[in-house]
Amino acid sequence: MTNVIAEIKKDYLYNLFLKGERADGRAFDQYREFSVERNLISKAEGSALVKLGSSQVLVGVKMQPGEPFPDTPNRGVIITNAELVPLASPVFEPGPPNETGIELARLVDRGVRESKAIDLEALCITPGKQVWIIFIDVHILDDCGNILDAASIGAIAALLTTKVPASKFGLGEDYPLPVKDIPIATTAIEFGDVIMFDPDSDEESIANTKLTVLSTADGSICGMQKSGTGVLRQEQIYRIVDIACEKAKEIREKFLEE
Amino acid sequence: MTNVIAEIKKDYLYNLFLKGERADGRAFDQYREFSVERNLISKAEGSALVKLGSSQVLVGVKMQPGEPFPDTPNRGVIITNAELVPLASPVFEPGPPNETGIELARLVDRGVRESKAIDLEALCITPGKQVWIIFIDVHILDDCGNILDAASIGAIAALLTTKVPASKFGLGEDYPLPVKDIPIATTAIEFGDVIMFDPDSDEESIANTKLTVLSTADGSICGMQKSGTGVLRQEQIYRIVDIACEKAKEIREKFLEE
Amino acid sequence: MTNVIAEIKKDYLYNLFLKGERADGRAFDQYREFSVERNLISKAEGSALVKLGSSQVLVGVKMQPGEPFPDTPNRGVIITNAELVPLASPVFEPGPPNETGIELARLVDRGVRESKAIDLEALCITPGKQVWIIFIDVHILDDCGNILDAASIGAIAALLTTKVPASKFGLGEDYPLPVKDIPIATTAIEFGDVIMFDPDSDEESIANTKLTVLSTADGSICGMQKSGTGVLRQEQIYRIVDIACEKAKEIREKFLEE
Amino acid sequence: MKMIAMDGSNISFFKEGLRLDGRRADEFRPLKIEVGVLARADGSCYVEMGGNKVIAAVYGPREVHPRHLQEATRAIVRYRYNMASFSVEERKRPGPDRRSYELSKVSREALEPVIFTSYYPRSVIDVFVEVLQADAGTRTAGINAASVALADAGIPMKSMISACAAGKVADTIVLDPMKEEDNFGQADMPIAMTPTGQITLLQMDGHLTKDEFQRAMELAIKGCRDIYEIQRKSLIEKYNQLGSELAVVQEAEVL
Amino acid sequence: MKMIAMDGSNISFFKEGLRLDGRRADEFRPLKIEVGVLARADGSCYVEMGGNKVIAAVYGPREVHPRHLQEATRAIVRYRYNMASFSVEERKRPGPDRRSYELSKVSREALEPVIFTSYYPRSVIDVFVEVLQADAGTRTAGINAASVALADAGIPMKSMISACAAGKVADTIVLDPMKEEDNFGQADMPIAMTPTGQITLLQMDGHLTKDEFQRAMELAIKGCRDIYEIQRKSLIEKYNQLGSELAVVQEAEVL
Amino acid sequence: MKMIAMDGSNISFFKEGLRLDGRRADEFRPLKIEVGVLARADGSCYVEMGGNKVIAAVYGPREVHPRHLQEATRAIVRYRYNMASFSVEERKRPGPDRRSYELSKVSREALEPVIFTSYYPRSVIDVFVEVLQADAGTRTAGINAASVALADAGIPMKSMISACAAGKVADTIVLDPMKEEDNFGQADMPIAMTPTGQITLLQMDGHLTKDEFQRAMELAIKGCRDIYEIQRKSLIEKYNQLGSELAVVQEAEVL
Repeated sequence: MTNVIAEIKKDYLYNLFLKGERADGRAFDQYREFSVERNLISKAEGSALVKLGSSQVLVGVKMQPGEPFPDTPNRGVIITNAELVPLASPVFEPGPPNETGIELARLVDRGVRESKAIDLEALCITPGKQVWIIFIDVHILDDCGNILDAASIGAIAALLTTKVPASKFGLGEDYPLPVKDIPIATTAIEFGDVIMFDPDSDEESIANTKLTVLSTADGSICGMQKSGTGVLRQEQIYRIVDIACEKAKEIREKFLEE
Repeated sequence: MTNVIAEIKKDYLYNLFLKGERADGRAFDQYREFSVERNLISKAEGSALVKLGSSQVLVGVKMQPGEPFPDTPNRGVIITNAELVPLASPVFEPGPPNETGIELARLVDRGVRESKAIDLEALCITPGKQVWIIFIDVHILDDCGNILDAASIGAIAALLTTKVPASKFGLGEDYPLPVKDIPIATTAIEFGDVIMFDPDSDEESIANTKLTVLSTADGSICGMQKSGTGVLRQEQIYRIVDIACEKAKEIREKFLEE
Repeated sequence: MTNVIAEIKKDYLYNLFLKGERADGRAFDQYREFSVERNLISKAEGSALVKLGSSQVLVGVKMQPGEPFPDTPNRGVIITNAELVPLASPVFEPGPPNETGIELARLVDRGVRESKAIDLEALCITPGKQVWIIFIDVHILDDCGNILDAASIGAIAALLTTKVPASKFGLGEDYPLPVKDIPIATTAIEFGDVIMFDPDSDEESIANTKLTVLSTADGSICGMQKSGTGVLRQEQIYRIVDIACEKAKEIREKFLEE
Repeated sequence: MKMIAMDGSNISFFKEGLRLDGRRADEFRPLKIEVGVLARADGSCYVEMGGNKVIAAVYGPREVHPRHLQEATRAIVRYRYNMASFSVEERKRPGPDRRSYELSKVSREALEPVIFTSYYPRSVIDVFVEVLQADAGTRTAGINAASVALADAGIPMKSMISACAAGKVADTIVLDPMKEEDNFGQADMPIAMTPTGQITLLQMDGHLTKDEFQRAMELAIKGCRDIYEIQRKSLIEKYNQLGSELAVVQEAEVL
Repeated sequence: MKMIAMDGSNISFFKEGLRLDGRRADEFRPLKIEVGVLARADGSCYVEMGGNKVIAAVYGPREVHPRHLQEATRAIVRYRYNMASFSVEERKRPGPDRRSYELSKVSREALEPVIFTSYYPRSVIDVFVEVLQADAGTRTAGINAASVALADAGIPMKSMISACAAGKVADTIVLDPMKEEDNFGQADMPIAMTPTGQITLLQMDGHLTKDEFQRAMELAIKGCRDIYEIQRKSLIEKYNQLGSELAVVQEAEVL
Repeated sequence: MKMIAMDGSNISFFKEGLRLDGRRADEFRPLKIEVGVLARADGSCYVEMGGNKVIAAVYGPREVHPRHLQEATRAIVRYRYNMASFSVEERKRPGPDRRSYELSKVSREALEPVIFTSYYPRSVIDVFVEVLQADAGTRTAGINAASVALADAGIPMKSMISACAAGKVADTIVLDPMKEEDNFGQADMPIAMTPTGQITLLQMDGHLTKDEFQRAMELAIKGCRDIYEIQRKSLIEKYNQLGSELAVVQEAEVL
């Protein structure tokens, strides 16, 4: 039964796509309604709740002093974790992150890391001994599609509000976390040569291929990831990258730059 | 088949209860035969084997110096663990403690901790650096009902025989662990408005509701826990608490005070 | 079906054995073709690839400074691990080592340890503080029978090529790991009173009983392990031990002594 | 004004008869309940109680995996209490610890008595509670949210469950202890109950004389009754807005 | 009197021809066997051997979970060797480690040869051994207890299994090494066997010449034979008391 | 000659137009492919690429365990990327970490598009890749080996998959970065594709302008094409030697 319904839904959506339409009336490159609420969690050093259509992702940032990695003795450490808790979707299961959760966490992490958004050297307390550890914890609350973009935006939004809790640890006064760039993830799916951004869960369920592009404020690319068991042609990739950087700029300007 | 037998047993026991009787002839507030053997395990700093009817629980206490918790720099640390090993019952399974084992360990721990039975400040060696760690390990050997009371009594009995092994660690002479109170757990089940203490496994299997009361030497309550998927009325709870504190006094005087 | 084939194979092999023959024409005490390639893995401090018939086992040795065990403050530490990765056999499964893998690792470890092949006291850097840790990692690549002998030979071959990486850790110049003995494992199976060395996978699958003998250069025994659900008579054990020490000598001289 | 010294710090829990946050001894913290806050779940509820922020979701009745957990004559109920890493002062490692296993167990046992599990043999009703911010009282906040989420999911229930703790600080019995009172107080006693006074959860930590215990129980019961009214209102509001499905809630009231 | 120096400490293992605890080289430690010590288990046995205290329980034949472990033509045997945290000098973390996995495997393989597993297809016979106090020789003590517990559970067996170690200390072959001899000795060789001399367990650690090996084997075999008599007596006593079920044991003897 | 300073160390990536190991920017490292190197596996392949040494095995189509993973209409594909403990400079703890879970996922997704999974409903095709020595580019080496191993196992495929990375070092786009270039370079972009240019894997880390990205893509695609020829040759050689089974490979070419 489930499969029959899935097939019908697939046909329905595909026929719409052929007419250039999506089920909720959006253009192919249009994001769903979007909001970013900051600092909801006072126990966290920074936090942001992103709503993307019905999807909801809460990101909390905690900081504490700790040991640096031996090969980067004078740089702070970023640790990113994502919890795809079973509250958020009938397909999520309790237990340690599975490969979907790990991939999501690693992509969010890569966006922050590769864009050099955080000045890690400014987070050294005593070289080789003590640096700030930044924990970015992504908590998915409601998965109605494209939680990766929501998580990535939530992460940088939370970092932008983060105060380094120096006073709590007797390390001077609190100060804002030094953030130097605003990486944004934008994700498109491909289906029958249609490219579509910000897929909802129905759209995700029929597409075999997804491409996420992480881009920086200067319009460059700082990360990419194809996922799914489909293929992409070179020109499709170029097309997605072009739109992705544009979309990222819009999102950055609208939601993340003061 | 199993269910049929279970139903027959349930009916049989229930009919007995209505007549004010239990299968083994005990009164509703009467404990099974009881014994506490101490110091059976010479490798442990303290130990006690409790037999409660056919139930057998062995508790061992080990001590070693270790780091205090950061928020209690001058207090010893208690770590309580319970192993419901598959030797003890056909329904126990190998593997890390499940929620039943965790609940049991946490209740035993709470009895010791909340009664302030152990003078934790006397267990500080070097403030902020080194304190005594007390490991209370509950090993269930034969589960014929009410292992929680047996475990709780075993824990305090073992602690009462514990010698702090200072000489082993070059920290002076051994001395008895300073114990200041004797918390006792007493557990009752409720079934058809009958309240019954020290249930055996058959009685446990038919009751939906259980209430454990931990009480101290001064007749106060230092812990309570309802378990099971049934309900209790306020006056039932009061009744259980009254009898529980009385029973605890009897047990304390008979088995644990010299 | 599988069982039928297994039964036929069993009959076939057994009938051969009665005639004093093995499927591949070997004598009962004869090893399959054998090779030991050393230092294939330049990232490891020592390594050896052992091919025993179609079986392939790769052993890598890594070394790093670390803390000694409290009860042996001036001796290096050996840690042996075996990965029976699913690449090597249809019956191996991903996940932490199961009891077969653990037994194999512990036997390899025992061979090295009990023969006192490594001069652990020469591996002390600062007594009680820092010693060399030797990691012996056994990686099974192709299990066509008797991987234990291959692993054991690979381990000592890899150790014989190991350079202590002192310079990498600022501890002076690199030097060869001090190896004082060459323990060799030789394994026989028993089947219908036939004793057969170096069993291939078919032979292993029909035998209930296996005996591994670890012997040292002076012809003594430094370890033994019976495995499988069969039995051995005293004289069978004596016979295996006699041949095992002889075979070990041959292998040692041919492959491991320069 | 009473004083208590513990761990070298002097905390005054009362000032002119009022608590640190201005409450009277028998008051609970501001309580906000929002029904139906998640799209994927079959039922959901967000609860804020003082500094606590929790969200509950219900999925089911649905198929049980793994199958050997199935019960032939009733639905099983699962309850997962989970704290977000960032919900507490010092970051918590993700995943369940011993405390959360215990709280999941007693919370499940607090709700199961009112669920008509026999309606759905071989099924599971899954209740997930996420603590997004913790400030003492997360288990009771979670049960309150879960109870409303179950109603929101249309799970047939004999009644609501309402939960609240009483505590003892500076020898005074207080309702709904907050963090400071919980950390440095003398006792904490969370309960859960039906509107008709059947207790489904009872835990206690600390030190209470029998008399104090009875006073704490009375106070906690009163708290549960008041919380019940707010739960009820939140459901009626939600379903009046929608102009439908009210039946579910009313059925729950009657039974 | 011989001397041995190891790890900077001088230990004399012998004094006037006797060992540290007064035994001769070919004596085992005091052995006490109690049958049927647990109520829940189908069979059980408590063994004390010197400072070792172990208890074994047998459950089964019973259904196998998970089902894919079932064998169509025979019962599977499972064996779990487990040490209580407090059984050793330095507290052991609860749960199995690599050593206990290996001991469980070889112990299972020591018993399985005498169990008529084909009588119970698709079933499991579970053997659980808890080490309550350890003093060298826990695996052999566990096998001795398990073998009696199997008989107590009425599991059809071809024969008993008896286990004992021989060792080498100060170049002398000794029976049943205790802790000090095991820690600082030169070899340890536990075996298990049937009354008719079929070896079902054989392990060796240390250093033995071929000649020493044969002498150790002879000694260990003798130890097993003596232990067998004590196992047998403990079962007869138990079942004479009960005045029944002796048949089970006798059947075991005959086969 | 360009210079780049990072982490206090000055590395010159180019000397007279050539890279540290003497390659031109658009060259990949020496590539060696051996087919059918394992006896137990249904198909296997060993790949050396520069300092990388990886081995791939394929088992299947075979039965799926646990059964609930079965798909009614197709085979599932599993891919396990694993690093040997001794394959890297600092010993790696055995077992999967987060990185290897991610690489396993994207590698599986790189191969699955060309496998005719619908031929084998309810089955699994298992691909295991062991990294024996790592020197940047293990995921692409693994995919190249796995693709050949699938053909060697006779798994029907629409085409081969070839994989190669492009990178950016000292502002220059280079093919197939080695360890030093990967560690201290500015970007790394591994791709995998079919001989007809369908991209099945694309990942990128670092910093690339859109123009650089397109140049990197062109270069990586060229790399894949060249690697494909070597993969093809290795299979033909193997099956010419055997004088058989060539059909399998040819089928793969045609589809």
